[in-house]
Amino acid sequence: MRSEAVRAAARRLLEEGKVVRFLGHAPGFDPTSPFPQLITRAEEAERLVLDHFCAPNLAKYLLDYETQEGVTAVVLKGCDALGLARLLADHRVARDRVWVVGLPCPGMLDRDKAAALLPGVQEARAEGDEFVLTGAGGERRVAAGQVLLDRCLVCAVPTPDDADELLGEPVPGRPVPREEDAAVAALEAMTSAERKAYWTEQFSRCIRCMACRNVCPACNCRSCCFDSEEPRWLSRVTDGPAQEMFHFVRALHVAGRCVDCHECERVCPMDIPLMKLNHKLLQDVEELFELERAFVPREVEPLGIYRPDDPEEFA
Amino acid sequence: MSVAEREPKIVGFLCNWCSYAGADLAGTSRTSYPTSVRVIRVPCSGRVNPQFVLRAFQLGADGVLVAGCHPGDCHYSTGNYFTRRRFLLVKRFLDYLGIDQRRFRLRWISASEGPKFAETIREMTEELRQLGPRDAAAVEAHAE
Amino acid sequence: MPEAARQLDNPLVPALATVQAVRPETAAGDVRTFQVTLDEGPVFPYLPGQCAMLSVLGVGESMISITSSPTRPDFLEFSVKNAGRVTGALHELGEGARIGVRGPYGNHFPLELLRGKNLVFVGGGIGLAPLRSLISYCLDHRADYGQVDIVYGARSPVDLCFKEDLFERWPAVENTFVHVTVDRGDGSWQGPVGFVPAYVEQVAPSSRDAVAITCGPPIMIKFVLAALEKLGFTDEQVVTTLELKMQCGVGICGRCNIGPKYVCLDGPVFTLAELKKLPQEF
Amino acid sequence: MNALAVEERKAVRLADIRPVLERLAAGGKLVAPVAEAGGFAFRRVGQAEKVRLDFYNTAESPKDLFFPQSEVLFSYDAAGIAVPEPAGEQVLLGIRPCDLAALPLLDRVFGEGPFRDPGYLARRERTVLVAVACDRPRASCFCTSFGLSPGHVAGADMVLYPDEGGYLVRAQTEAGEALMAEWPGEAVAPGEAEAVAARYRSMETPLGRRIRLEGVAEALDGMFDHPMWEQIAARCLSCGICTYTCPTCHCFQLTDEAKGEAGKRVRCWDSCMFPEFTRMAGGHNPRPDKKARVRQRFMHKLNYFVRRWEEYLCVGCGRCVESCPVGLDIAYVIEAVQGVTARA
Repeated sequence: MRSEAVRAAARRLLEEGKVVRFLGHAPGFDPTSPFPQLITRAEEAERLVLDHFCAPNLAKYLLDYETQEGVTAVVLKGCDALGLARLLADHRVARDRVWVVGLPCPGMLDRDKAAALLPGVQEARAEGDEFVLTGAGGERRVAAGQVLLDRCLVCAVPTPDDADELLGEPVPGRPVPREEDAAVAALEAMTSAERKAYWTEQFSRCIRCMACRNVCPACNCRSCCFDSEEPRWLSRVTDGPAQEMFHFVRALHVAGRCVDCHECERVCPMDIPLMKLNHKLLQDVEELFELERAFVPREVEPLGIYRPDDPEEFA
Repeated sequence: MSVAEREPKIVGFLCNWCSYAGADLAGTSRTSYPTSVRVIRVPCSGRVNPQFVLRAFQLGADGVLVAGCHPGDCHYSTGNYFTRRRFLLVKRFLDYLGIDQRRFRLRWISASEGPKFAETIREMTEELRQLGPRDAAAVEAHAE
Repeated sequence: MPEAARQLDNPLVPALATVQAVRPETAAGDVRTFQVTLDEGPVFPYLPGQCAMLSVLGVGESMISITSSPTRPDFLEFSVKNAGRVTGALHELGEGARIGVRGPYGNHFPLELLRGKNLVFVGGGIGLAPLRSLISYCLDHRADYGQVDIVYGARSPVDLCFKEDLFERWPAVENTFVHVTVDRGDGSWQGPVGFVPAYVEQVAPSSRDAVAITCGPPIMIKFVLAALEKLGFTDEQVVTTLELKMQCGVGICGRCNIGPKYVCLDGPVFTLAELKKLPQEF
Repeated sequence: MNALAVEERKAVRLADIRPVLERLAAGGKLVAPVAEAGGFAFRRVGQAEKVRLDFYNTAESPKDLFFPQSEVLFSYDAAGIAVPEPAGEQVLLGIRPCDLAALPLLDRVFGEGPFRDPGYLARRERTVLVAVACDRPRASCFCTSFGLSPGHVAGADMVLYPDEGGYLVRAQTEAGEALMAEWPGEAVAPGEAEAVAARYRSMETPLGRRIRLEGVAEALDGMFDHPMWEQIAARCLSCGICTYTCPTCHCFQLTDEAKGEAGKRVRCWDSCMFPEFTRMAGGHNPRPDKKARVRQRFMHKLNYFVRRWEEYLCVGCGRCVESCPVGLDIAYVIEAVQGVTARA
């Protein structure tokens, strides 16, 4: 898709000495599973790719270089850029130490969906509102809606607004009704006992691998309460109350700070619908505190301020 | 002991300046209230991180009370406004996860409101007794 | 499939034990020695250098070196520095307290290598604890060894451990010399002041027919090894013990390996020659 | 023990496997693959219709059935210590060749070292293993690199071979034969059963992904300080997906859960990928960065374990490859090692 463009950008930036390292994507064991790739020399640029399977958000890797010299270039999609904005707002990354190579993103494909539509899929190209999948099983033309990641179906900010350079023309957002609000509403329509049963079942699958936390741009604390030995907030025991505590507290810790990037849900190996937790909190923050839905981190966090006339429900 | 007879356990996070003094007043004025509450004194209700509440539930509390000065009366001027914001979310989120909202309360109790403290504990205890243990199966397993 | 598992005891389950006595070891109060007996049966057989897992039930376990000597088999002694969750909880315990013990774990000091040799012990801080087991053992078999030099240091006089041994018991044994230093003195300290590595060079024990055994904080060990090398000790003549985080004690849980060697199984005692063959990851 | 060769064991053909599944499920001891949000998982099943034999490899390996993620080692109170009763019997249906090959590796760890784990051994002993020959390998699979194959079923009590729209079922042990005793189905001649088994043994994984393992452990002896680790680790998220989904990883933590005077000690999975895994009480951490931790994981699997047990601690199931959110792929690491030796 934009592989040549990203290689050219990496070569140029590294040759000119504008940056000392470049974070992009490289082909994985199969082309639908690229991995994050760090390069430091212009001649390594050949390794990079940028295609419709480059879903991983590279923003959080910037924390690995916070104490190292030099500017880091990073390839960011619109959603990834929100992650960077989060890190900037939290003062974890300095803007002048990052060079953002922005990708106006036409949407990333869900490799499971793609593989279900065309077993052995190796490549995808966009044609209008469709994607053409090719692979060992031949070629198949599918509607974008069938194969994009869920998050891309409702993406409002496909183009990073804070990029130092863009790989292509800006892409407009998709004005799609917010299906996740409906998902939250469906849960709210259940009885309390049904919700309890629903979440107990979901959380029971959790293996506590911490991938959701580790990939989350809002979970950027230098040390995390879940790792603390003294006091020990949470042991590794995976019984019901511990799972509930883990997911409740993690969601609450990013309440008002979640950038809606869906990375937690993408990385979860057990497919726990984590965004249903985050979306509930996003909605409540907006309704309770009369805030507009924001797609970039706010200057002051919703839970870092108050209004004397906030709703009074406690007597 | 059967589940029905079990005295509910409430963990109460009380702010040092108002609610703890209120609880103290209830004691010194010999107002009687159930012995179901275990009090943890905090400098301000704003100190109460939601994870304290969840940790209490995880360790087997049937109900959690957070109590602080009335909005506008905070010893630190504004701490309890933050508390209110935070727990508006927590309250809804508890419900969203299917944890009965009646198991959690945030109350504004001033130093002079000893009777209100006693009444809060009475009310909560009664309600929790009717609700039964948070997770009956888990309680039984623990009792074994 | 291996034979019937039913009859096996789980080695991860500790035996109950009782604290018979607690002795504050340092004037600073951060090290205590616990004298322990098992509730059922006699103390398990062990050799100097081995460790055991101590449990404070409800808090957790910690691997502690055995500081008593197998030549005195009535009880086990553990000297514990208050450094974390479990050791902090141990410090809260008094006489009669119930704890759990499992072990012994790890290898032991190479007694065959030491027999007939002059011995140079170099210890720092709580690092004297495992050495104390070996020193007591050797002094209880005094005829088997040549001259014994014990070089020991602590940060300050209030941090000195095992003062009764250092100043009364050990110097009273024939051909046994104790040299004590502190990093910083205080008003009452009359002895030498200086770091252990420099003091070892000053004491200058002969490397002829000698083996040096050292234990202490990693940074001290590093410089002591250099000092010993200057004094002519070869890598085979230097023995040290390592400490890494351990949970199982039986080479499975995955924490304490240095390359393919597990400190809890193949260690904690290594000669310098053995250590140099391992990846430098400890 | 009646030591019949596998060739002489009973084999039958089942055109319809449902009645057998129903019988097993009714016994209350059946663990089998079921469909869950986004994938498959081994779960205890009460209703036969939930069993999905058309599954592809589960997100989690079945090691949890033998080495549970959280296992109470003992409970204690004022009276003393009590060890829980050993586990009851179970029938694990649907275990794949890769996961089956992982069990002997865990047997070594938990049963053949200085430490013998009675809980693990009891669960192993009381589990009847009904393997299914693998007719749905995924793109990430590379079991053939480890000398396995979709038909490598050593260690199973009984094997289901998908064949001719139904199953050819073959007992491999006495326990398997006992379980099969009352099953319907027409008996199959030994030669026919062996032919089907041989066909599966010779199958390749779909991408034909085959990694050369010769010399990898030896090469790694000298690669502890190789710059390769820095490169590989740069993309690691420090999460535990790879180790938790792995059928062979077995690191654990012991943790105490106290409630007043009583409590329990629980053994929980832990992961060498977590930063605090080796951090000591005083703060010293011998594996302080991603490089050290990533290196530990791969060195353990490809070198340290080989040095101790003369086998690789990997069976090519592909789970870590499939689930790693950033494509940190053990096969890629093996190829990188081979690349280094080729250049040298």
